[in-house]
Amino acid sequence: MAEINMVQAVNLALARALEDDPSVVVLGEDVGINGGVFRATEGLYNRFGQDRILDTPLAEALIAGMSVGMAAAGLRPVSEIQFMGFIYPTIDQLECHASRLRNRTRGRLSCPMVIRAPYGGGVHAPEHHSESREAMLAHIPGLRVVIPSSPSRAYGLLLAAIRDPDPVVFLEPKKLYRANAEHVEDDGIALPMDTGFVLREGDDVSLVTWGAMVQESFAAAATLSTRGIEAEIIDVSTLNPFDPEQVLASVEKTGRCVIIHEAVRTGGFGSEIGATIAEHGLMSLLAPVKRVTAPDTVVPLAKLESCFMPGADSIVQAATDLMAYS
Amino acid sequence: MAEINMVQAVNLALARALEDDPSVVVLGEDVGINGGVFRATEGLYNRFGQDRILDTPLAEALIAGMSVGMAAAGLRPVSEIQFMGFIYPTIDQLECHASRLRNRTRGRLSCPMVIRAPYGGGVHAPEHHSESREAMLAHIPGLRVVIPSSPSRAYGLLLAAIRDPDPVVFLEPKKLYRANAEHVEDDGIALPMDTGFVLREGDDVSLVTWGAMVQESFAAAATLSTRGIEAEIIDVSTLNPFDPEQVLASVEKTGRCVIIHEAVRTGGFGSEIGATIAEHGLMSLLAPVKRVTAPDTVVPLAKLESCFMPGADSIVQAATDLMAYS
Amino acid sequence: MVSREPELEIPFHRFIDEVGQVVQKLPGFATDPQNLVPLYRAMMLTRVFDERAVGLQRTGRLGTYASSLGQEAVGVGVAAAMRDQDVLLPSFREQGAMLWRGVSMKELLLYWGGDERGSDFTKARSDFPICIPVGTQFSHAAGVAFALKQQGVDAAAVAVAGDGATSKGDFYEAMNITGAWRLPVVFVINNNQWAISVSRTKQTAARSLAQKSVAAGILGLQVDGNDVVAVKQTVSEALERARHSCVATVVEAVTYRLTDHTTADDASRYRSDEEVSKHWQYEPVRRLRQFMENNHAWSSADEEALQKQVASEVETAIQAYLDSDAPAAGSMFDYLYKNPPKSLANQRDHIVTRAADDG
Amino acid sequence: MVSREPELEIPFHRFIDEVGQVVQKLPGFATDPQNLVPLYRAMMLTRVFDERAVGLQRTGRLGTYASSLGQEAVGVGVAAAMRDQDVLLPSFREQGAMLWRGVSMKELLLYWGGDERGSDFTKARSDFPICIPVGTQFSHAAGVAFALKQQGVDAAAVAVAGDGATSKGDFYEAMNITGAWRLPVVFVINNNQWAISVSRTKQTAARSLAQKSVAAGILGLQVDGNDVVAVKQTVSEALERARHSCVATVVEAVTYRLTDHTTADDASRYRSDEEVSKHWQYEPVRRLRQFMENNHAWSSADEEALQKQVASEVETAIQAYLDSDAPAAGSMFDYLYKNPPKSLANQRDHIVTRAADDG
Ligand SMILES: Cc1ncc(C[n+]2csc(CCOP(=O)(O)OP(=O)(O)O)c2C)c(N)n1
Ligand SMILES: Cc1ncc(C[n+]2csc(CCOP(=O)(O)OP(=O)(O)O)c2C)c(N)n1
Ligand SMILES: [Mg+2]
Ligand SMILES: [Mg+2]
Repeated sequence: MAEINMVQAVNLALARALEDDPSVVVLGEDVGINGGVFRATEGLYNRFGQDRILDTPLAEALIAGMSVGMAAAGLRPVSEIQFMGFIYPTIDQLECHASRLRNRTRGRLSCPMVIRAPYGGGVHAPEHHSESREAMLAHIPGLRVVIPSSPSRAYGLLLAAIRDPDPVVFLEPKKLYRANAEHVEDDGIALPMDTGFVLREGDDVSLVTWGAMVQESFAAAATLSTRGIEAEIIDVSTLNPFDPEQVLASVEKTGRCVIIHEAVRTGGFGSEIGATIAEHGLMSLLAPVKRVTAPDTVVPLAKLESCFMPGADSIVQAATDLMAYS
Repeated sequence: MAEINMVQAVNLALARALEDDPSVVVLGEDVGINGGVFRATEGLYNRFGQDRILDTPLAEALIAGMSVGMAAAGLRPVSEIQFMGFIYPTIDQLECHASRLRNRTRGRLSCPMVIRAPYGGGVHAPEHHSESREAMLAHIPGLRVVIPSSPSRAYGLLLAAIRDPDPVVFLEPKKLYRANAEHVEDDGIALPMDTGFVLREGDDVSLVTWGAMVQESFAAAATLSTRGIEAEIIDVSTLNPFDPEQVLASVEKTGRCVIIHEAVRTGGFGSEIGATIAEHGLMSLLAPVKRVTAPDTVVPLAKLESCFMPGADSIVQAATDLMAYS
Repeated sequence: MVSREPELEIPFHRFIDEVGQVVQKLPGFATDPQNLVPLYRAMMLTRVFDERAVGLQRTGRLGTYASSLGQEAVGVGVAAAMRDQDVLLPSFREQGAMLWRGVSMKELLLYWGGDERGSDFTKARSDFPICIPVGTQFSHAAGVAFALKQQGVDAAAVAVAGDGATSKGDFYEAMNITGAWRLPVVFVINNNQWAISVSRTKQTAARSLAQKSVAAGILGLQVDGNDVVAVKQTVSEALERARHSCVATVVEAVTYRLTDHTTADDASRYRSDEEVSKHWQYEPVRRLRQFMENNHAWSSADEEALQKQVASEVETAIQAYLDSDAPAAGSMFDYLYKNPPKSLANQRDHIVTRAADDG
Repeated sequence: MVSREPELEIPFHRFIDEVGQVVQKLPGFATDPQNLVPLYRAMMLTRVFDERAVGLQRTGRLGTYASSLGQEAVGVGVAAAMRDQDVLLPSFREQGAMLWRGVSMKELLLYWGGDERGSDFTKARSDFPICIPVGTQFSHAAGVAFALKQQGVDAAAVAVAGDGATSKGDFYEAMNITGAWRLPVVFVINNNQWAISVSRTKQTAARSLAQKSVAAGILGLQVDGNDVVAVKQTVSEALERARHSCVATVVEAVTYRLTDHTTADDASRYRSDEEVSKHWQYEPVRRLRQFMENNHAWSSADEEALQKQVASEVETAIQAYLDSDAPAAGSMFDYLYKNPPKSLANQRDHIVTRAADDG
């Protein structure tokens, strides 16, 4: 089988889920005959028909609210929000209903739904098309927030998300959509949520990250390695519920931690990781924790986007700084 | 002048702002003749009239979006969202417009607006009436998030918020609404935003908190003091932009830090503070940082609310634990 | 130059007027007035339950409570029009409908008393729980309706919300998709003229709330919300249309909130006693009783017996509520996720221990 | 039993038909066809600008761009109806309106080229910048209108958005308050029949988008969006009503998107060539030219001169855009807050240094 990129892997997982489970429906703006603006739903309309691949009116709050109703009534809706910049109207439903229906009814009703959205920068898109606000959603108990960082993890995690009996927001780093094609087996095997992936082992410094910054971290690790610094890379992957143990184990080994995210610094999810280390990993630290993030401002339009986004250069710098402590 | 509670202080600041500046208007659900469900706008309708004290239709997204338009066109809207649990539909406008209008137009248009909302638990209210999701809003660059913890700070900070040329979300801890009346001078003097207040000095441990947890921290400090432990209490007050220096200075002095908030733990704003210390205050630490927060679940209905909310007991415990390190 | 709203006629349905007179040929189910006794009984139960619940709140044994005094015909009429497999999505003022659907008084009390177990209905297990954020249940109804249609179930979703809820974008977005996708939904607007202190006329310039349906290309009509026969009949017809032709309807039930918004409200701050007194003339319970009496289907003795029976039923439920054990602290974690993460177990332990320490 | 939508008549305005024939007495401003030359010129400028902008995108010198091909009469007609002190709140496809209002081509190119300075309009300084999140500008318009009314300014707010935008709750919430509060707003719906790949008929079951106004008790009407005279006249009347009687109007301009949604779209995936070809017959530029020619107000020589002039104007603007200096890295911090916190200065330094290091 040919190598596929992340959009194709998402497509493959959707097709598999639709095939396996008749209660799965896909909905969103332009997901039908157009196949989604990123083509993540390409071909599904022809294959599964208009009763399962549903073009909605232009209304994000509705997409989320309808998903709640569908899910409570026995379907497994997988909806697409066209860009994370348009996800805000869904927060009301995610916070007030999707994440609470099981708890509110003591398990009588539940909400097995997935909201997918491309997020993050790096493709020179217009305003509101490059944000990374995953931390806002990761603060909602009852909701899962999952972010893949490669085609195969997109495939396996999306299957896990769709099969999970509770709501999942699945954020796809659009910078990786067409990068790094790889072989992905359509084996229907889900990957675990609620924990991350140790993608590279190393003894000197832990790079803790997710989404498109995994790629930058690998680039940084390569550079660092030429300087004799071996980085461990952890793809956090599920932000909520966050698995502190995995990060703490790595930091215990390396004694140094750089947290990297595309989101702006203040209140980004990196802060949760930093605080976790300050609480439970302090004694392992050989150096302060560092965060490499976007600055606390609005994502600039395309001309300055690259200045705004963190990159391998900053990660290398941060890790090198930490090595100065011993 | 008699002592007043926090609701009355909010009322006093609103009246003062309306009196001083004809461009100030107050809007929201039931803010008119009813004076707001907590009576924060009591008497304003009669005093300033129906052209400035505006009962809106029941539509929170509209309240935020209209405020953006009003503010851009020269008014200073101060709106009330009845409970923070109904603030989510405003996030779209706060994120996409209020926080960006100045930046987007390079200063041509701006957005001097305030959204007030009671938040937090402790009054045995129905579902959605007790949340603390300040961290979601504090992650939006361009927005200020300000939380008072006493009648006089409510008065001074609300004046600052209304006079500020940029948008402010002003969250009022409803547990303190009718607690702790004090003398508040109606002197029209604003208090500084963008930094916090050192409310109690102490050398042994820093209690970093805001909102209703300030009260719990004082109770904890009193108990700790009887045991020979002197706590410093910092009311962070402005969550975004957050002033790291003030917290770091305190931790440098005490070497120990307990962060306390009513919000659920994961991704709460306490994580930003913990991470800041892990980055810049590590060398001052004599003990790990501790967070005392609500657990990562939905605020339970009234019967279990007190089990959910953090209190002085947990703060005392955390601080005492930290004293064991030396 | 156009200078007025387009003309448009919104039907208004009423069968029994304020003094119990029939103003239009009665629908089949009402021709034998004996058939109305269950409706009357349910309205009376709702009224007594509301009264007692307010009393419990006033004495510190219940949380904030929203009475439906004066609006009993809406909830009861709507629920009586539904079939079991239809799905109800209520607001916080639909105890009349919920009780008819099989939710128990004890469950309602548990809920308002601050215990989530109150929403784990023993009956009506597919119905939605009480919805607090105004208007957010409309889009759930569209989703439920889609699922029912997709699954080939011959049923519809019924969302009930107030006049204030019609100002929320959710209402419009949900109406719109029921039109575009032809979904079996009935939107019941329980128009009690007030959204806390904001009157119906300040809420919108639309002459009726039913006409908001025009925005979505679905049907809209008004019904006298104090005439339970009209409510039941109108909603039945709307449900038929929904089930058989997938045509959605907005049913605006015109009624009046005879008491405070909730126990936390003081309506005398914003509306006159005269206004309220006037509306007591139209209230639904006395109206139906009048009609039944006029038609020799009801006597003072019947009334007395019913009052007694209802009072004792309510009393029993209250006692069961008051006797119920407190929820366990750990329960706040047990239904958050079906598959909870490990980290939550630690937090659970902590809370449970702390609660135990507190006694 | 009601089984159909309430009857309702939505007016449709048109003065000049597809072949340039007058179908109704022309409004005052159009009786001398010479007066239409500026409108024609503006439509032509918009068309040429769009074409060149798409070309720039295709050659990597501009970001994603949304052409208004076929819709030029809407933007131009709307803006031509406005007075200076009225406030325009455009979507992302209203370059026709923005150019008329005094926004420069260079500014538009800067914006679409990824430079915020493009929204710091030299003229039209009270107008809103381009709004990307669909429909979110409707409530801004209500707020602006309230401020204008409050301040006693004799002006109105004009929000323009697409057919897709009418499905967002924001539209309804904003319409509703303009009715309830009597706010001077004109909501222009630029109905180009498509919201990316979702057709107008899949977007809503409402027979017209104008009728959505009924939900709010405001006025609604349709206009031939390819007839610039009708657009200008209809919006003028709506603006009069808004300014003088504070009555808001929804003007649905019926037109057609003759090209892709944006340069990132491929419309052939979801609509047929035949459909597009058919709509070329109705397009607004040729129609107006035909009318002016029929009335001896326009000649081939005029056309040739105009084409030349427009091409050179656009070329000059493009050159100015391409020659403009890059924005400074630090500028991303300089307009976030009027009173920035100290912590931001450190972050600014870091970014500026990093950018300088990169070259
Ligand atoms: C989204 C939202 N905003 C505000 C509130 C607070 N609130 C509770 S009930 C209510 C008024 C509701 O009026 P209406 O829809 O007419 O229903 P009624 O209470 O009259 O039955 C308000 C503002 C809420 N629950 N939800
Ligand atoms: C709230 C929101 N959702 C989704 C998008 C992505 N998007 C951009 S334009 C568009 C379609 C808009 O259709 P319409 O309102 O008819 O305007 P048109 O593009 O046809 O001018 C969509 C879905 C967006 N910009 N904003
Ligand atoms: Mg009401
Ligand atoms: Mg369109």
